[in-house]
Amino acid sequence: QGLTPLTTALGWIPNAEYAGLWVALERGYFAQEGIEGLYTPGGPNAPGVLVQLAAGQADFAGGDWVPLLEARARGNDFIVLGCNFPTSPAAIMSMGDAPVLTPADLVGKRILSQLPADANTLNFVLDKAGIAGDFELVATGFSPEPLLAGDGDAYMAYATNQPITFENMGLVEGKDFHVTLFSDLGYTVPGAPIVASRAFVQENRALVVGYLRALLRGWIENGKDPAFGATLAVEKYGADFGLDLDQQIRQSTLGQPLISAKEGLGPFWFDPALVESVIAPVAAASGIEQPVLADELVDLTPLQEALASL
Amino acid sequence: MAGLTSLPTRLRRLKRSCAQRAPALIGIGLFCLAWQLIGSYRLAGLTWPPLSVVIGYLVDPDHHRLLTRAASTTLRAVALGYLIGAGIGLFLALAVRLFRPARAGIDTFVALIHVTPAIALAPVFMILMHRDAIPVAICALAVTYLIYVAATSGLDGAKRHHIDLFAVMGARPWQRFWLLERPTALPAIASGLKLAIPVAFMGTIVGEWFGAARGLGLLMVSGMQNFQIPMLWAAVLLTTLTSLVLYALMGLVERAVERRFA
Amino acid sequence: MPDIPQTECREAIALRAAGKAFALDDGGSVVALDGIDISIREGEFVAILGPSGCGKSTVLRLVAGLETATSGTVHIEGRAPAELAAHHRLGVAFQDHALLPWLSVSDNVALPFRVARKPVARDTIARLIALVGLSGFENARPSQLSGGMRQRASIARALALDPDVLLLDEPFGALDAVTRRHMNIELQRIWSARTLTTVLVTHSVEEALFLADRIIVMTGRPGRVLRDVAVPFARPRTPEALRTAQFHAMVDDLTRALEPQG
Amino acid sequence: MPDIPQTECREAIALRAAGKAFALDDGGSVVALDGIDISIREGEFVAILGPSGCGKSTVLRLVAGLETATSGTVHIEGRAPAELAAHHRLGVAFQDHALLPWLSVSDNVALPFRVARKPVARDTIARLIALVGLSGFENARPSQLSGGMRQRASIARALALDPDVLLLDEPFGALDAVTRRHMNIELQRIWSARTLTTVLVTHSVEEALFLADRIIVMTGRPGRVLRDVAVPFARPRTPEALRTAQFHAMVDDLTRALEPQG
Amino acid sequence: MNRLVPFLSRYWAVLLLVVVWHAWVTLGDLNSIVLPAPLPVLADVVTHPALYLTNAAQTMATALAGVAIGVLLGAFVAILAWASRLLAGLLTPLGLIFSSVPIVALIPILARVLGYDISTVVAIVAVSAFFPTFVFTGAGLRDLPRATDDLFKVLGATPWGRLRHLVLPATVPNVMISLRLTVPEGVLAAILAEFLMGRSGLGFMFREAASRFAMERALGTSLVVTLAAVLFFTLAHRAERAVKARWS
Ligand SMILES: Nc1ncnc2c1ncn2[C@@H]1O[C@H](COP(=O)(O)OP(=O)(O)OP(=O)(O)O)[C@@H](O)[C@H]1O
Ligand SMILES: Nc1ncnc2c1ncn2[C@@H]1O[C@H](COP(=O)(O)OP(=O)(O)OP(=O)(O)O)[C@@H](O)[C@H]1O
Ligand SMILES: Cc1ncc(C[n+]2csc(CCO)c2C)c(N)n1
Ligand SMILES: [Mg+2]
Ligand SMILES: [Mg+2]
Repeated sequence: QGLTPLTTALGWIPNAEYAGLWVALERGYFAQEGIEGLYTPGGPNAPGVLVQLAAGQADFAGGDWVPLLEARARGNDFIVLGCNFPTSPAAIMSMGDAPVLTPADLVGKRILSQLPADANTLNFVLDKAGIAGDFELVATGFSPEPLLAGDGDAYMAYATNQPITFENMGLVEGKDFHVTLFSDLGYTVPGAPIVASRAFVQENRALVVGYLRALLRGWIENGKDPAFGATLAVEKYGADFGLDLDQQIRQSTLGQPLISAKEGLGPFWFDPALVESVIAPVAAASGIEQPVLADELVDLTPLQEALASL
Repeated sequence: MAGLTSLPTRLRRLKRSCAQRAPALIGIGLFCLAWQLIGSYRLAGLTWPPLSVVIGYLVDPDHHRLLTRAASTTLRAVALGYLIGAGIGLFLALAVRLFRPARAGIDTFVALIHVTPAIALAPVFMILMHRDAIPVAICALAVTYLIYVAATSGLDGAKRHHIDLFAVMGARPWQRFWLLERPTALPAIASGLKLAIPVAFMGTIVGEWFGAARGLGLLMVSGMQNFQIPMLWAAVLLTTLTSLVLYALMGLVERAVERRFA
Repeated sequence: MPDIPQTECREAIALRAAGKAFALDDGGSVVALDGIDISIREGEFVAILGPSGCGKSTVLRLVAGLETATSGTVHIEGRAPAELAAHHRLGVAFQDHALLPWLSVSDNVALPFRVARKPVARDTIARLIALVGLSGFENARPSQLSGGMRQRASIARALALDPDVLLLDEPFGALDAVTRRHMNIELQRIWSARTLTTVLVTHSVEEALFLADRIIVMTGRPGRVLRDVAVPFARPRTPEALRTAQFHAMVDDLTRALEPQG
Repeated sequence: MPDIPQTECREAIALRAAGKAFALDDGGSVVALDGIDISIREGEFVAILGPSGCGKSTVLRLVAGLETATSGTVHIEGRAPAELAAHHRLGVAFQDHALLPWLSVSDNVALPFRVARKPVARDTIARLIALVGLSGFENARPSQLSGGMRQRASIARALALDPDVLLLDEPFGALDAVTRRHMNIELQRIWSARTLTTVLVTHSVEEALFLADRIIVMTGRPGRVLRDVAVPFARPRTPEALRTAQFHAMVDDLTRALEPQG
Repeated sequence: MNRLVPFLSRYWAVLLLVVVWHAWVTLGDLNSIVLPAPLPVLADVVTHPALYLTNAAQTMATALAGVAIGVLLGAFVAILAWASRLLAGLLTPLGLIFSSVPIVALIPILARVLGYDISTVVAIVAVSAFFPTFVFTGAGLRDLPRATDDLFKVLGATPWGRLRHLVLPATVPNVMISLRLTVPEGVLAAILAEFLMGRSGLGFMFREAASRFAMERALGTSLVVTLAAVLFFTLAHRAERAVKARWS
């Protein structure tokens, strides 16, 4: 009844990675803002979320930095309103007997990766640490097994995902294996930027603020009981994905602290200066010629408004 | 007399048909055993679970709702895509047979559509249709190609002396098609329809990865990403079993057609 | 027929300096026919004799419009042979029977009706099947027939639509003498009842003399017309006519003509 | 041959009360042969005559081990016919030539060598191809041959391995009289040079009398042995032998035997 | 002019598609990260010939190797299945299972056994080509001309002799159908495998380009893939026709 439908294109399957979204939907936080909260599930082969945004099929997208810059270079005036995981879950997993804990540990390692662009990230880490050295990138799939089997020395992972697989095998983090966040290696790029088109934000500012407020409330609520969002994912929003409750609770628990940066105004907030200091060099390495400027790319004012009104 | 012989004859037929099925059953049995052993001894790694674990997942009542919802969604998409694809494939094969100048162009076109990687077309699909229709569309594309190739090859298979016969009878192209080429092609088309069963499942599953709301393909993706290996293989096994049953049914059709037309 | 002045009769089939060469795989070619001139009047019955491989079937295929002459022309009623076929006025019994394996005998015989989109004359078909001695085998499929029975079925099919031009390529080759004689007599009866231009390829000099108005003898490769002999016997011809001295003399003469020239 | 006492010769082929019924699609059956007793001595040349469809080919197929009798027994040298075939001692020329379409004439004739895993005797093959008058067509494929040429190629193939038992099913049906006579004479020559048990199905009473030691006349369906006639002419037989009064009398007698019984 | 007619007769439908594509992009004002226009895609291909060629060569070689293995294996297994009912019972479900398991699920297993390299990609292509060949060759084997079958019985052919001289040649036309069916399929499987686990080849190139919205490059690789597959298809079709002429 008079709710404005707003669609979020998810970059991944509807699991506990979006615990706060489920809580917000379930508790009616969106409805309270006059918003009908809709979402489209993603997956490894689903069309990119930014494509959906460009095609007008979504209003918000859980994007990624380099594709976002590419999309902007192609005439899409997309902006970042905040980051779902200001501390990125991107991490590197290694085994207990050959831990990768510092940039120097990367040198000479065979690194299992699912994405070709990972090379740029690793190079940035080495450059920033001033280490001259090389590593070998080994293509791999969804399974962290090759790491276990010794096909590689380290595995590019999501801290909220593959480590749980190892835990479920009875391996103990910190002993049998290690998870090192990229932010701890100096690559402090905030993860999962929330993207929308500038025109949309300008025309619907109140709604955008309402959207962010609802989402923030969902995540804050989930922080009180990470099992809640996980249960919602398993039983309702991701019911057709056969999710495992224990694993999802663990994922929700691991993800929850990542929604805020170490020092910041609150959840989703990140330091725009990172755009020029960390994102720009990686973007340049990826072949993006346009200058990457924070005040063109980032507009945190709606987020600040939402945070202030909480 | 006929009434007296029919019962023993029927029994003999039954026995024979059981005897014919036996090797297939033994085959499946051996395969299951191999699956179990490779899984138990981790001969093929962690992503190959023992069969018993997969079956355990399948029979667990906690999973029934999930599995039936997924399977019925996938099956519906497979059925729809298969019918649409077979229809279009047969129609195109017929069309180029009756209007020969179109043959080369359609050949190239069908091959082109088929081989254009679905991943590249994902945005196009997304704009053209609802996400839940994408599995049907990709399934139909794959089936169309297969049936088109099988049917055109079959239609090309008429013997020269039969073609000559139709020429001297003054047959029109469509009569030659209907009375000669169609019966000649039926065995190949039947083979194509049989082979199209697993292809239709594959197409649908891949299509589901483009963001469908539910289906066996989603369970596979989800199982992979969360390392729920038993669920992954339960979805695969369910797909395979359904496909196997339908394949066997089409095999019967194929045999009947071969007996009748070869 | 011989007492009608020739000029009154229209020319039905005309081969003028017709030649045919077949391309071979290795790029070479075989000259099958060379400068064939044959003119057949409407209603005339012409038999072609000649050594195996001399091009008799090729002549028939040219007349049926199944091959095109590499030199010279072939016309039926002044037009291209294919036109006659298009009007379903051509009956052909091929050297190899060319029955459709998936149709029963009666459906094979009924095929020309279906192609001509005429109502299937069940009684005509039954009569033709009886004529060729296949009553009782109406529902048998070609694979269930003996060689001679297949050949007979294909003769019945050639006659089905009561054609104006009948081309018979050794139709009795697989028949025993008795069946053959019976069929010869039947064919004569059909032929006397109406104007039917017929070309018969045969190996039997007796048969040619018994049936034909005119006999063309061909030479071995490349095929040329060696002799063109009018048959002087009055019609209707009875089997007794086969025992006259004139008949025997002509048999001997033609047989000698068939001997390879030194 | 007739002057050798019968008891001294070993029996080569024996059909005892052999019967054959074929099952039809509709559940009924056709009795093709009924209580056939035929005994053929080693080296004997037997011709089979009979109306079209009487079961001559079926007798040959029983002897070749291609069908099993539904009643009675069939033996060659006291053993199952298949054993002879397994030792590559059987030569068969089928009524339909059964040439492999993808092989050239010479490769088709060489096939028995390959199958028997014997070195291909190039000169034997060349000799056989010349014998059947196909020199110059060694590299032609069956589709490039005339009907009679195909039949001749299949005769050459039947002779390739110099078999002990030769089964010929109307091998000369598509041949003109001259080629046929030439082949008859050649066959007689081959046959006189060695002990070769031969069964020939033919429609020509003259041919049977010219070639055979004994002629078996069969009745129409169901096939039974009607007459078993020894041929009294001394060997070697010349074409002149065909002109004696005794020959003509026997031709007439056998021809009458073939007439349908009233 | 007389070159144009055959060209048009073969490519009219494709040209039509390109025209529709172009019209859609320009009239529908589609965003280039959704779908670029055909011309820029073509331009990217022609201005980077070396890049495309080297990757295409690799993909095509992989695809051909895989298809060759798959077709040979498929025909071989079809013959085994034809020779023995037991083997048929064993192999048919096995082949079907392999063909019904999504490639993505197979990759970790194959990679475990074969390693994360080109041999796994080849194996995946082979798996995709195997089953259609198995089915079509099997159908051809059941359809041997009766007369020739009889011939081999009276020649006393051993099973091997029958296989070698009758069965193998007789199945060639059907193997050719399988080839037409599987060769484009093989290219697809190759790029899918490269997409999922490769470090080079057109599939990898596509993924790399698509992940950074270089849509001209991504669709350029698709275009090259498509051209390669159509080329293979056309060649296979020609071969099929030539074989058919030879075989009848
Ligand atoms: N399609 C073809 N390709 C090549 N050569 C051919 C073809 N058809 C026929 N020939 C050749 O043409 C010649 C004449 O063949 P045709 O079939 O007309 O002979 P025929 O007189 O009917 O012989 P027969 O009495 O044996 O049937 C033969 O030498 C044959 O080899
Ligand atoms: N496979 C079969 N199925 C059913 N009936 C058959 C089959 N083969 C032969 N027959 C029947 O058996 C009978 C004898 O056939 P066969 O071929 O032996 O005759 P034939 O004497 O060789 O005749 P022809 O001289 O015409 O070749 C025929 O009536 C035929 O219809
Ligand atoms: C939003 C989102 N995107 C991708 C993944 C999948 N993923 C899991 S681990 C990994 C490798 C990181 O280098 C990737 C891409 C996810 N789980 N969530
Ligand atoms: Mg001929
Ligand atoms: Mg016969």
